[in-house]
Amino acid sequence: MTSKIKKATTHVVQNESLLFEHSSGGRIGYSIPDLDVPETSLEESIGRDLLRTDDLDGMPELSEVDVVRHFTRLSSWNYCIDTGLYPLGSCTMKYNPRINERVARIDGFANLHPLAPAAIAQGALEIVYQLEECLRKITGLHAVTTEPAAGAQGETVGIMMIRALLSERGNPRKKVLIPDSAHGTNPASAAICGYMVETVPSDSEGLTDLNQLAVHMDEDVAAFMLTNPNTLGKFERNIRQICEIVHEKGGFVYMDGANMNALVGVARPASFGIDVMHLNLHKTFSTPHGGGGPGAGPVAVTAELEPFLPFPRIVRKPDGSLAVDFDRPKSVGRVRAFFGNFGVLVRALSYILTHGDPGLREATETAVLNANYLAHHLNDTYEVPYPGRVMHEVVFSDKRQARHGVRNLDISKRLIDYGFYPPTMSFPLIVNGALMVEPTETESREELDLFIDAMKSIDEEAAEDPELLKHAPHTTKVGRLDEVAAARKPVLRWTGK
Amino acid sequence: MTSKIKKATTHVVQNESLLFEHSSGGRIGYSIPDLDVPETSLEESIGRDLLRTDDLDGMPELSEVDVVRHFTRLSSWNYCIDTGLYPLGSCTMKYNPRINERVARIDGFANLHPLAPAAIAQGALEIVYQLEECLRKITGLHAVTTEPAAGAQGETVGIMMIRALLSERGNPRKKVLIPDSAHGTNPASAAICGYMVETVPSDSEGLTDLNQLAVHMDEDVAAFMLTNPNTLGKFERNIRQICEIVHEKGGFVYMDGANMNALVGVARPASFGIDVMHLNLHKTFSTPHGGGGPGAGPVAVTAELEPFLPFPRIVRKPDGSLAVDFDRPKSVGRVRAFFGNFGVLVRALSYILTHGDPGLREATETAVLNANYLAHHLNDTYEVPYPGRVMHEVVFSDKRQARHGVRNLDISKRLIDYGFYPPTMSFPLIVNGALMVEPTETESREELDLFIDAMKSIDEEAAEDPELLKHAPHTTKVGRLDEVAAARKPVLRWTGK
Amino acid sequence: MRYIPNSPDERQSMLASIGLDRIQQLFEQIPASLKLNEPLGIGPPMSEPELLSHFRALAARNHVDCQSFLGAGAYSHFIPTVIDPLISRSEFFTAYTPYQPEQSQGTLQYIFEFQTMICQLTGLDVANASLYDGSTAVAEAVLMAHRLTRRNKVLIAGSLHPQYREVVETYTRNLGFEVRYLGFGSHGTLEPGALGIDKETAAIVVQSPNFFGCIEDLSRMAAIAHDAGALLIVSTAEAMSLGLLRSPGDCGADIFAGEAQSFGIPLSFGGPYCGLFATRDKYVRQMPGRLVGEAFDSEGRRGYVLTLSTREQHIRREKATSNICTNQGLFALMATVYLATMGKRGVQEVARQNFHKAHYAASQISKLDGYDLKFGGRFFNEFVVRTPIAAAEINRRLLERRIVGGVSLEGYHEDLHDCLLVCVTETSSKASIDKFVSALREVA
Amino acid sequence: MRYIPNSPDERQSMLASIGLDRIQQLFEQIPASLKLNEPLGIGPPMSEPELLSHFRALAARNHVDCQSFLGAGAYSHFIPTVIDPLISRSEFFTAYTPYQPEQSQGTLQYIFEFQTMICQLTGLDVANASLYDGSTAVAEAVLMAHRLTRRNKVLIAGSLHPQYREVVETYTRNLGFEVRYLGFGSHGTLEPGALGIDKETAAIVVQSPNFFGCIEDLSRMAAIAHDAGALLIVSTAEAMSLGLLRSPGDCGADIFAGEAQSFGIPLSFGGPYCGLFATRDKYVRQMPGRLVGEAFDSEGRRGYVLTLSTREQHIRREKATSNICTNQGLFALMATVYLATMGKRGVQEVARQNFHKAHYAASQISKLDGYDLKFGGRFFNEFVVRTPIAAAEINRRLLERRIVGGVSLEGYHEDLHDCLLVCVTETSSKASIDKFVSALREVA
Ligand SMILES: Cc1ncc(COP(=O)(O)O)c(C=O)c1O
Ligand SMILES: Cc1ncc(COP(=O)(O)O)c(C=O)c1O
Repeated sequence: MTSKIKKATTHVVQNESLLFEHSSGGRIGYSIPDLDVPETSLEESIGRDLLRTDDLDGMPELSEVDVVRHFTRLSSWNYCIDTGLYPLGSCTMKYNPRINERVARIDGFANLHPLAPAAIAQGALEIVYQLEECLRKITGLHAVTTEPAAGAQGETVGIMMIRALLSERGNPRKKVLIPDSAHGTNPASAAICGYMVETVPSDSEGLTDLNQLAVHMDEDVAAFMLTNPNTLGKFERNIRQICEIVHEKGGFVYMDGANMNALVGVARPASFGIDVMHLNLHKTFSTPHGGGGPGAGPVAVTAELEPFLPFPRIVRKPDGSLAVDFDRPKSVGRVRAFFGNFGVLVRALSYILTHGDPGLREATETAVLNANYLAHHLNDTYEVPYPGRVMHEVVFSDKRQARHGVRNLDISKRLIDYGFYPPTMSFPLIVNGALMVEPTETESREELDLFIDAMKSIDEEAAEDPELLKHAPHTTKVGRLDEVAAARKPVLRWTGK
Repeated sequence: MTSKIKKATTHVVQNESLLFEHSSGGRIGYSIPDLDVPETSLEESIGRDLLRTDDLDGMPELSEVDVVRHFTRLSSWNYCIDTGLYPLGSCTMKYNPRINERVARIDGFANLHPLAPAAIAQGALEIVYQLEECLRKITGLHAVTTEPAAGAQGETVGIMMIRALLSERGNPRKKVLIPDSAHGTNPASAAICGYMVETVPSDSEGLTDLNQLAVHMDEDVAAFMLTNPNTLGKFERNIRQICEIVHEKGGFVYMDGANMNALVGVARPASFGIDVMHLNLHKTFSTPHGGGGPGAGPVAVTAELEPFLPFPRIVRKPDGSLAVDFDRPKSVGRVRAFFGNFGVLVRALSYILTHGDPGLREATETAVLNANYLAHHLNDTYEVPYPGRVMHEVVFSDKRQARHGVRNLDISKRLIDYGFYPPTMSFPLIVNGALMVEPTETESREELDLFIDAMKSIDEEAAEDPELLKHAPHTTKVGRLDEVAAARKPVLRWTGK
Repeated sequence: MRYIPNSPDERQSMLASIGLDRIQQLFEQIPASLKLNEPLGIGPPMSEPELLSHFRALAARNHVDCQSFLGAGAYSHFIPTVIDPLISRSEFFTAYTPYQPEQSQGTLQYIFEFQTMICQLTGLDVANASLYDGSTAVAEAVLMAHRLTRRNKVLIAGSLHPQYREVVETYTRNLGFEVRYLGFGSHGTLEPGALGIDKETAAIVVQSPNFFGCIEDLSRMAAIAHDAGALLIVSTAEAMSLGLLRSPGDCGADIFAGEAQSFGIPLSFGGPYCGLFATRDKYVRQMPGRLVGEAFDSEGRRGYVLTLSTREQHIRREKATSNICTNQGLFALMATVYLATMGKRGVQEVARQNFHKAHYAASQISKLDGYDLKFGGRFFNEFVVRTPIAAAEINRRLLERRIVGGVSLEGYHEDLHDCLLVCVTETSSKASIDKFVSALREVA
Repeated sequence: MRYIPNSPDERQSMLASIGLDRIQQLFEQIPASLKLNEPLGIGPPMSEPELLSHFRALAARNHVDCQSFLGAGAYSHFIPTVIDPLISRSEFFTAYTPYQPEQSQGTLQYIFEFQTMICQLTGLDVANASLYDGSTAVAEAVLMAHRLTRRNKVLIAGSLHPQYREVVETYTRNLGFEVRYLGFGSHGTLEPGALGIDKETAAIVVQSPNFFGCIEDLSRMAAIAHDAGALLIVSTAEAMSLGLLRSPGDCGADIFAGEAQSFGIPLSFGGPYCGLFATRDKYVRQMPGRLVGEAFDSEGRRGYVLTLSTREQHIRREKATSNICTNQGLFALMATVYLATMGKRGVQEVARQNFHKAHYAASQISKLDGYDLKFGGRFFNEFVVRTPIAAAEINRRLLERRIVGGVSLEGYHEDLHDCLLVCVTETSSKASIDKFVSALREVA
């Protein structure tokens, strides 16, 4: 069965139950100095009514050894970038440089309190300031805030700023237009800002349909949210006209910059005519995804929108030192506590300075090359619903394999047996049975060729033995899990029952 | 087949070829500043004849990503302490505390040059001095050197010191006596010191046979090398008489301290009457084994032997500062460059100070408890050639399973399918088909019970399905490798052919 | 570029294999007029050693060696050494959101464990996989209360962390909410008297210990809220207090929205931290953020999956319960490893030591001429000190002695210009507390 | 004790399960008179935070921030950041010697890769899995030459690292060896003239670059040795020189015994380092130390195993080729990751930079009044400077300027009291070299 599989095999791994199932009364994993001050009576100064009486029932009791083994064993069940190609489209799963981890752990950063006086936090303020400078140069826009904690929050901030400006002009307007190919956070973010969402269909090429846009665009529309390159990996070559259409009606263009890995050093969004955009530092700038986060979603804006940026802002004083500025009368306000995900900012700056001008451009060019290499060598085997050159990613569909009753989910699960993590399947929604593949620049040719071979071999299996795919994966610790049953009667915590 | 197996299962892992098979011309993984000084002509100042002309043929060319993936993938094929019980007898595979790793990496230790003037290396000298103090207290002996790089070198140093003292008395003598149960390094070390080795048989209990010892002990014997507890996990309760017998004839007793995990805080070897011993910091004191090393084999001696310790010595000056003393006229000399495996010494001191008096004793008691727990619950199933209480380890044999043609090797390989690393099999040589099991104190009862269940279940399999065991393991990336063929035509390096 | 495996030659031959000869051809999709024809202006690449010195020089300008008594939403606690090596295993930190359960069981299981422990600590039924931070968690809680009650008014304790308050304002401003603030009395806590709660009120938002370190009477607030058909949202910025104080759930809270930084997460100038969110079972389908649930495969083997995702943006889009996608996964792991390592007894011991050290410091300070405690209320590890001269000036003088005194409250609240918010945790030895106290005497 | 999983209760019930009620009963095997009835006297346990401060305080007394030009067997080179996270994977550092190949393929494969790269660098056929360090490697080489030739005399270059020389003396003293030292001439290298080699000579031992940094003419020495039926043993303490200089194997060496510290291994006050040992195929069965070889399973899958172990102590006992058991495994991995990361081009570039920086420094220093180069010979990154006043005094004055000048050779060699052994690697910037040079001027 696994004969065709070159890249992976199986090996013995440990089972491991839940922390709570290991727990045993009296085990100790911590070590702190003994209390060295006179005690105060808890009853008197806090009072029984406010004190905990459950003895933290259910919390585990484990030794340090138990803990180290527990998480080491759990880790052995995960696939990660260091394992191999992680081709999740739209997620830009590139190598996470170790030097960035080292830098972020330097005491002077890791142990700095966010409310430390500016006088003793100049180094940290410099990081934020220098990074915002770099991102200004990369986007070409006028100003940047690094406060937002992730892309979705960046979207929220951007749309809030548009709303604030429009409100100042007298009318916040009602709607935000979004292409049918957009990521789910776009409409969700617009809604949080109090807008209704209207969907603009894409044209046959998968690009924004200018006529459709013109039809939907009116004085009720606050903004058009566009991803460029879009979620099909296509560059919206009419972006200038798009901006004109929107601007003509007094609206603004928000660019979702999740796909900036296709543009850094090659084109600056400012030149497209857009008004505001976010970047995902955890994608384009290689900060670790951490199994779900943290990220950072800096927002870049035109001069017109600059006064509405969230506070605080880091500003350079005449004497050259940096200060924290809260006096921002037009600001949309604060969007999270302190200074955003600072540790992520440190890593992103480290990434940018390591690359420099030539490196950033080289990364972009290679990312686009790798995506087109996969697109080219797989398009005889897999349907490409929107053919033609792509930028950093390519979207296939399961149309041909579906004839055998094999869907994108089955292909994805089978890829696991071949030693890969599957592509993105959940979107774009305009592609039925989508397989959205983004290799990034940090993949070797061998790895890409192995992926091509695997995909071709799976296509053959789809014809020869569809059942094999429908029950894949066959080599993992657990097989396909029944997600329907899990959602019907959700068990979301351990209860010991 | 694996139905009975609770602890482990199989999961997909990556294959990975050799570095050289990945290498591709022009790949770059390094990053250093450009040369910033004027160049000098190589031809002129070194000359063609002394310059390399092969362009480092065969050395790999890889990117940082290739390297990170390569070693991460390799690591996924290893079993380690953090995976689970690692019951190698005589190896004391205990948990390696993370705090020790952190401490050893502090700049002030990691970046200190061994020839830095003592004035700016006081902290490092303190580490060596404090550790030697601790080991003096633990052994009860008069002086300690931390120079030796591992146990075997400790043995060499110890025997050399005995030889030096005897030579000073006029006759270095000819022989060293060693029990038939001794570890291979004992005879090998004696030989390096120019001694002939004579083996002393053990008695029916697996202890040193006093009569036999008396017979072999004469004026030609320089030393008797004894492991206590011995390699059967038994305490040599006649150790005092043993020392008397040897001393009476003017010989010395060398104690191999590899098994000190059974004694720390419970008994001091000095009180046994021994003259010199080594400790394995990478066993008793938890410094990581590192897949083969490094270790450290400090040697402790009586006052009589002290003048013969290797140089340099770290000495406290009247002003309280520490100095390096080379003026040791009677010293056996230098046994390695600089100050031994300093980084290992830092970790061992960290371990000792973390435990303190009560912790060290508690560790010993628990190690002995765990060994006896295994011995008790398995001795109905596996032959114990030398029955009775044990200290920190227990030696079983495959006698009963051998009836079905199943040997210790087969049992060991099958343990791998059960999610364990196998016990020591190579010695003691006096046990045919030995399975030498040392759990250490850092194992939980669950883990020990799983091992007991696995051993019992394997015993059943031996009767029901011996072939299953003879072809084990069945769950690993590679099966049993043909070691005979490998040794017949050894391939010890990659050549690209 | 060492992060790009393929050599220039390999890239050239890949180009050839797809019928091109210049990389530029790939970018013909982009109209020439939109392309950048000059360098970005960031400069040349920095080699690894140069980069390290650059950042070390910057770090040296952050004086983390001063003795600090800052809290106010970011707390200095001992961090067990085992955490970093474990979360630094690349299987954890270089993995994505666990979309494919068969290849992500490690991540899924620890999230399930995290959810469980947050439930145990908060006394609530269900917790999510994390939100951005404590402040956005409170904002999400307010939006959720609105969805559940269809009411537009929220009563927010004036003693909620000012930055959390600002974030709630930002998030509610555009949604037609009426936000009213509740004052605090001489005990620094809510005066249950005239809250002005009514049938329009979606929720009362209380923080405990509150921004001034004072412990609120949550049960009382719960009763008041529930009487009016409103929800009680409880927040805490100092999660360590959960080791000692009656849990929000036990007090009747409907939603808990807090910050987990105290659980093994480095100060790191304010982030990344880890937002906590927990509620009652009956409200689960209105919860924001990811949830992990138990599931089984066809052979009955237990595993974990992302579940109830029909609440989320990638499926429900503009009708989603939140727009959050990327959360704080790795920092939820940090908190999980912290709680596993400290365990039941460790969390209790740390909470106990915080209480005793803070009370020792408070009593020593209140013995000083000119200093006293601003509020009579009950507190955990943080308290407000009234200073003889402007608090800002006290801080300035303390800093000359390399002590970071506390947060000066002027700016946060008018009429608190002579107040210092002081935090004392288990990391302050008696010696350093005594040193602080005598420094306060000297600078007065 | 947090490293002991079982709680006191669990231990008690385990005791009960084996029919005991007191832990002391387990120790009845030990005669009472031999037992310790008091505490060891090391003191109470230190908590993790206390321990960290203890070691930080000690580390602070090592002034590693001084600018240093020390070499002499331990070299300061850039260490790529990727090394530590990789060797810190517990699968590597908490594993034992790979006795069970099916569970140790990770370790076995990297050792095979290490052996291969050491062969490539040294130009020899076979390399082992490491020895303790460079000094013991040379001692093992001498013993091996004795086994191969059955001769008892060794000629050792006087320019061999003095500490290596001392170790060889220690190891040969008891085996009836005759050790003779060869002087060095005005070029700091061996004078091939009257070596006094004869039919009793087992080997000539030469280090290149030698202790003074001078490059020896190895081919010449090989010819002389081989003419007399002796072996040539070549050592180097500065393995980086292999990136630039003709390989020992290429020059005719029979055994290479060196030190790998330069390949990514921290200075760490002298250890752990990594001893290198390589030789010709025909001598493999007399080699000391572990060897890893290729092997196949019944399905033809390739793997690696420990092989030719009949040479080793655990099988051959007193007849073994060496008594070594534990070696420097993890540090061989460090060197392997270093060489993989730097690669062919990186090693060449670093070697090149060492050469140019050292020669720049040498030429600047020799321009100073009162200073000149002691030896005319060719060198790599280390050279001997004749100082206007006692070298020790120069060092003392440099230290006041926070510069660690170099190794004063008085003590090592009479008549070298006014000599400083200076090492300049790629880690010294031009600015720091210039600063050093002007400091030398000032202190003269
Ligand atoms: C196109 C696109 N937009 C927005 C987002 C949301 O970014 P984040 O997950 O950082 O909130 C994503 C991330 O998945 C995305 O792919
Ligand atoms: C009993 C005994 N003696 C000596 C040694 C040798 O110690 P090392 O491997 O540190 O040289 C060992 C280690 O295997 C041993 O088990």
